[in-house]
Amino acid sequence: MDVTPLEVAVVGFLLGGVFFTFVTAVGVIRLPDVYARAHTASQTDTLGAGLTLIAVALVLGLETTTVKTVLLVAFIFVTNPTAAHAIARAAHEEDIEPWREDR
Amino acid sequence: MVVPVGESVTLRQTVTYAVREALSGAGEPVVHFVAPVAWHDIGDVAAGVREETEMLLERVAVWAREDGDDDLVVETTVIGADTYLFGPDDYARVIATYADDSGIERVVVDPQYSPGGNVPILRPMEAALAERGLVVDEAPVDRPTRRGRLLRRGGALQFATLFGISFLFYQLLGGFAGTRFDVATGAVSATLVAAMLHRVTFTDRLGLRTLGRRLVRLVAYVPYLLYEIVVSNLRVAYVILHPSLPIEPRMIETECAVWGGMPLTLLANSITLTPGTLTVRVHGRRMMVHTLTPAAREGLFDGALERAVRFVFYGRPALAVATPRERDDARIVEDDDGADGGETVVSGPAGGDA
Amino acid sequence: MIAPVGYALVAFVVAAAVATALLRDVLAAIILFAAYSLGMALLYTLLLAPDVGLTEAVVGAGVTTVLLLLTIAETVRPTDGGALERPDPRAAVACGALAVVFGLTLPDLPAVGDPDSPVIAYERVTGYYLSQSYAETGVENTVTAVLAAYRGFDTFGEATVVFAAGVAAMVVLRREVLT
Amino acid sequence: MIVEQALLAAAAALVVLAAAVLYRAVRGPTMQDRVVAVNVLGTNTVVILALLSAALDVPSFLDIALVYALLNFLMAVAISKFTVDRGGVM
Repeated sequence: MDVTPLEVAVVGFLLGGVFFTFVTAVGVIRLPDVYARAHTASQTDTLGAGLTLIAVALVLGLETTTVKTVLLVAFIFVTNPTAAHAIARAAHEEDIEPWREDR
Repeated sequence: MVVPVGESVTLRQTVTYAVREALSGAGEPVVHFVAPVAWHDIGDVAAGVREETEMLLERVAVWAREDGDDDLVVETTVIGADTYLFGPDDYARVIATYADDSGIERVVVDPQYSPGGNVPILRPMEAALAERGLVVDEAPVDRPTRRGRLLRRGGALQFATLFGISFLFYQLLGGFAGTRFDVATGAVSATLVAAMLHRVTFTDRLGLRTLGRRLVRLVAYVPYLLYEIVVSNLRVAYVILHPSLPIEPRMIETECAVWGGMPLTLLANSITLTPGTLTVRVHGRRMMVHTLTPAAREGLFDGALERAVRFVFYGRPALAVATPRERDDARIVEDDDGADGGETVVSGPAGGDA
Repeated sequence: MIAPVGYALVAFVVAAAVATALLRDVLAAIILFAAYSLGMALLYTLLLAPDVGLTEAVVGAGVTTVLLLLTIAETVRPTDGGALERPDPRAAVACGALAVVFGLTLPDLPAVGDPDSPVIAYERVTGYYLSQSYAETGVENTVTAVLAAYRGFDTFGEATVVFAAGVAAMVVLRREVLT
Repeated sequence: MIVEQALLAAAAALVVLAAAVLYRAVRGPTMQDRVVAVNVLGTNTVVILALLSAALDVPSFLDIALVYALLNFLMAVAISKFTVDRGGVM
């Protein structure tokens, strides 16, 4: 079976994206407090989504719809950290103490 | 006449203009320079504000005597010290009260001085002054004001920009079909959006050239940010997947060396995007950042992101500012359990609208 | 290959729905309901009904969430007891039985794109609308033609109901603000 | 062909991961934890939609994905505003 370089790239990006989303899920479940969980929600998840969307853009090729994918990536990169900040700030305003490994 | 003064780049020119007007007018040449002082008695936040204001008034008086002749009478006063100044309206109120008490009807304002914030939703101080029956005279200063005034008043450029963005977005969703229906509905929607929001969307008064330069530098910034994101993401992934979960979370407080809404937003979001650090609160320039690992903390103390954001907004010269570590501006919040939740953030009267 | 995605989605939606029903804290239930709506919207989209999916996302995850949040802002959340509701056994049995009965009817539904499904098999009705709707109504989209022309009065009535509900909500809210 | 398989497999994996994240949404313990979980779920939904769009070759799914992305952000901000002081913000 022949595999083109494009297909290799797509599968690579997909694997990367799924890996980071996996890390996100593990982090959200495993980390000890809200702040730490918000880290994964804003960061690893953003990268995971970014990589997967790049794969999608590669599949779609050069079309106007691809612009939407790029827009989607840009949008996620702006809104995800903002949302995480809003959540973390809400937690801080509720006086939720950050978890410490020595307490 | 009354001249409200405050820190502004065109203050010197305003003083010159006011003095000239006072001398050329009929009657005794008197200029009252008043400096509204805000929040000077609220804890540590504004302890030095009163002294600073008085020094500013002294400086203004010296300038005025430089420009005027021996007949000129210069009065300087600190006003508003006994009340709570928040928006432009409050400033206008204390200035108008002072003018009434001294029997003055004319106010000369410095167009670059906008106390109480220049948020487009709030009325500018000039409008509030005029409403109180005073003759408001704007000092003709050069500097970027001319173009800025145009933008803030008419908002034509803002309107056009917002219209363009909305219209393009609409066409993009329609797949650039270019049918008459798409163009017409797109134009209507974009007009609605722009009409409602063009005063809100852009708060900075910018020239096209500054905007262009910033955009170019922003484009240069993005790859750097992406690189940082990928590298530190791998590090955090290692930490999360490690069986013993080796994290040492700490809250960090840092006074960052960037100014203004957009730069702070970009910095806060960049900090959140680079793994291991998460902006929790922003109060003015003071940021609370939650950090997951010691390595992430070190990165924050070295201030690479801060430098990059400064570069985007202020260009190459701004790179030279010292790092947070050298400025001694960053520290780990060590709140002990006792002290009522350990709330260490000093919040200003403006409330937590960071 | 599309099947695993569908099964996983169904499992997700069911889990979210059960959690929504069982959580004691209303706020938590609302948040879970938003998650449920997202899954449901995805499921609709997967079944090639993107318009329904879009509506579900906007109404279910967006509008409903905000309305419910506004509502509980005016009420009290339970603070005692555990995190989960203790369901009434009889109610649980009834729900389970209902789910089983509905589930049994599922296999009889035609598969997506099944050539023997009534919509496609009874050519005369479907075919009539497909071939004649444009000539008779001048509307390009057949679904829109059916909604807005063939059963236009019905749709008009529905729209009136929704409009009246919106106006009523605004009146109530306005009164609330004034008092 | 192999690309389609990969896209669908990735979508399936993401759905499974979403189901796992649901645990955090149910468990809590704080409201903010749940919002974090729902935020992750929303991002996942957007990505899954994009994947399906490419795999099934339905470009219009991308429009829905865009709307979801906007909605997800609004939802996270709205809920986290509400969890503070319960509606005191509005």
